Amino acid sequence: MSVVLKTPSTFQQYKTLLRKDLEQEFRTKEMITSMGIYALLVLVVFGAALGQTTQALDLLQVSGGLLWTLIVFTSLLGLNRSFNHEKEQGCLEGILLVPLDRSVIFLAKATSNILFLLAVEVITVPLFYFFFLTAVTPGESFWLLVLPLLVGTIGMAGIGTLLSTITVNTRGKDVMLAVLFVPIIFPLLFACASATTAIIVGAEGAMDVFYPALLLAAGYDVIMLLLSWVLYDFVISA
Amino acid sequence: MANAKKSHALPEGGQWPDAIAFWAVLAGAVLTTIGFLMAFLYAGPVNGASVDGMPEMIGGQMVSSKLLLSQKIFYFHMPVAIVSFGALAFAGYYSVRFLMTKNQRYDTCAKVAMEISLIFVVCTMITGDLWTRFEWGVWWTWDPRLTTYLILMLIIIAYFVLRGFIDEPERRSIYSAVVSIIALVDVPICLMITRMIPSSIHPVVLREGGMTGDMGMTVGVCMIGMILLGFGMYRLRFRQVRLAQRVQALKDELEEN
Amino acid sequence: MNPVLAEIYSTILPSAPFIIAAYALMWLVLLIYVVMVVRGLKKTEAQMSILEEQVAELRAQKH
Amino acid sequence: MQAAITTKKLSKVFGTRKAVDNISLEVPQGAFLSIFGPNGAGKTTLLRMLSTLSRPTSGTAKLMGIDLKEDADKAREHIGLISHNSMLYPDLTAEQNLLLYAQLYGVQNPHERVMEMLEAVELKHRRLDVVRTFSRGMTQRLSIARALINDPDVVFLDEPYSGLDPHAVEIFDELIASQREGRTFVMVSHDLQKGFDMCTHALVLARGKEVAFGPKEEFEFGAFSLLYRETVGMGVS
Repeated sequence: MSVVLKTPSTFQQYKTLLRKDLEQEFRTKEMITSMGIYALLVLVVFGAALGQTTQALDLLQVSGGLLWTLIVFTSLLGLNRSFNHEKEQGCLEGILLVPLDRSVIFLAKATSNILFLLAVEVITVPLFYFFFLTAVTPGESFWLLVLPLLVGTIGMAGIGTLLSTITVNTRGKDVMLAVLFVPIIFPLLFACASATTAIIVGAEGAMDVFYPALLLAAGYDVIMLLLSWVLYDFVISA
Repeated sequence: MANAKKSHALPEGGQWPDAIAFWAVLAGAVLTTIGFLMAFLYAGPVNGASVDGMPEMIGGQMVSSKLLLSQKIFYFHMPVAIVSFGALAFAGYYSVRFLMTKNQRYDTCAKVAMEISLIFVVCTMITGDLWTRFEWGVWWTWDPRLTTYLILMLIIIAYFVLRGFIDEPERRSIYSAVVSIIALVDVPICLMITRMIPSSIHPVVLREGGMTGDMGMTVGVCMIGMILLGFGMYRLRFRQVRLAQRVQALKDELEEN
Repeated sequence: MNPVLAEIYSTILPSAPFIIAAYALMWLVLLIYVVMVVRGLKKTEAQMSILEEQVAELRAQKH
Repeated sequence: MQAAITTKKLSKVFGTRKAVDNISLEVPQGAFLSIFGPNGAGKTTLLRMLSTLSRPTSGTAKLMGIDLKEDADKAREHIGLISHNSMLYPDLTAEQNLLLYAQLYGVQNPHERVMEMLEAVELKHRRLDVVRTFSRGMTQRLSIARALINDPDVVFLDEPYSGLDPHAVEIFDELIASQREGRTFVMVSHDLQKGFDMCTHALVLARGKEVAFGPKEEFEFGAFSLLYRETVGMGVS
């Protein structure tokens, strides 16, 4: 009956925790549906907002910003709900009782948030193109916008995970997350939006805006994710 | 500094820094007023756009461009901005100390430092915005410096909103320490990113060319004045908060037995 | 005041209100803050003295 | 034989309030310690500190000889916690939940162990059902299986009976009895009678301070409940 314990490697812990999140999502599909529908609704709001502008407004210039507005608010919704399962039955304490490095919890939860956000983006970005960019002709290499999308999503979901861990047990939690998230994520948002707009417009100087912006966004990701990794142990066991 | 030998140390105010807090505020006030006067009387005006026509002889110098008064705001704008960053750095330092030692005293230091940073950021925004209003004729442009201070102000406001939303002292101080460290890392990145991405819409007007001797002197005086003022206000506020905590602790003690 | 000289000084007058507003507002913000802190200090010191009286009473009752 | 739990001057301070105040006690291995006291006496805070869920402000605590401040992770291998919330993922099946914890603890051949525990709590037939569909009694039994998945030496029970009907309580007691040998139990409960019956050692807390501690033989139940009434009186005044 006696049980032999062999402390698993960090990577195994990471895989187990990630599989738990993914299994839960496959069963309930709660995160993806709610974020997907929410993104669709934001698109509809954009449509209403820009409907009356006829041709006066050059959609090319604006669409980069619109796309990132959509992503910020969708990720805010997703991040707010990312800890629901943990809080519901006190499972977070169950995980904290396990002898593992707390930052692995951060890595696993950040990865699952990134994957959910990317899954939603795979649906909504083509829809965004369909709704807004078919009327105008974007620059020929506009498909490169996948790069800022990827860098931006990793950054937002990563730092967002740390912030949602903080706000999950404060009162007024969804307002609190937005209040913290938007100013802190501003540099990444600014860099990605500039890169995306530059690439969509495709004007002649686009490339020497696109690459520095992308590089800076990646730099932001690295610094902030490392910082979140270091600070996570304090936050989760507070 | 705090002697924790007592079984449960009551929160107490600072020791030697408090004595000089009052003098610091005084010295700061005096120096800033001197700086104010120097800005207008001593420092030479800065040349604005060049004037088409013959240069004129004014005060022993050949002047060939518009003389700018608006540049005078700079003498207070730059020191105030530096102090707000300095206060943020202090808050970050105390937050790290708090996370290492979990001593509530450092949490109070960080909170007060953040307050000072907020006050000075508000001042920076006022002076910066008015300068923009005159210089570029618009109330707001997404100019790198102004956006960075806006983000700094928003993060500090978020810091205080977060503090307001949590009641448990221990959890509140841990979360605020983490947010303040993130702010300390995030704001310089924001300054860098907004400045380095060539925003196609609006060329960044960088006018702070070389500073002549007298201008440097004025900025120096204002700078020292502002730092002293900031430090003095910090100590004053810190003493007030600690005293309030001490009163509260005494009340609890009295209720108990 | 020949036209060139006039132009040299042309920005002084219109910019004056902004300069004054900048310095005045900033000075005001700093002043309000210091006043609030000092008033808070006075209030807390008053509470402290009340507490000291209460402690004195308690001690008196004990003996 | 090394003591299961030893604490010296263990304290926990929230702001200025001393939730737990200089508790020093020693619990031998295999004992069943019941902790009594009014609300706010610090029972749960003490339990959370001993189970490494919160860090003590001062004092030392050793579990199976491992210092909780220095080496909390090593101590966690020997700990199981059963509380009124089940710590199970409602949208995962019973088997997935146990497998998750088994793998996190690094149990060798986890599937075998999971089946073994499911059998022990008689939930093997429901292993593919989602925990959300379980009754309160079944969830509590699965929670026992989760807490014992890593074969802990010390099991903490934080008011495990809340919300259980008499029949579920009976099954719960049987399960605890069956898993009793070689393990130390620490229970926080408001049920004076039940707590006293099951325990070998009793600890009474009031306002964070230790009022009485010792093996059950030292207390005769009548005197004990009288002592408890006084402490409750003192605690709540």
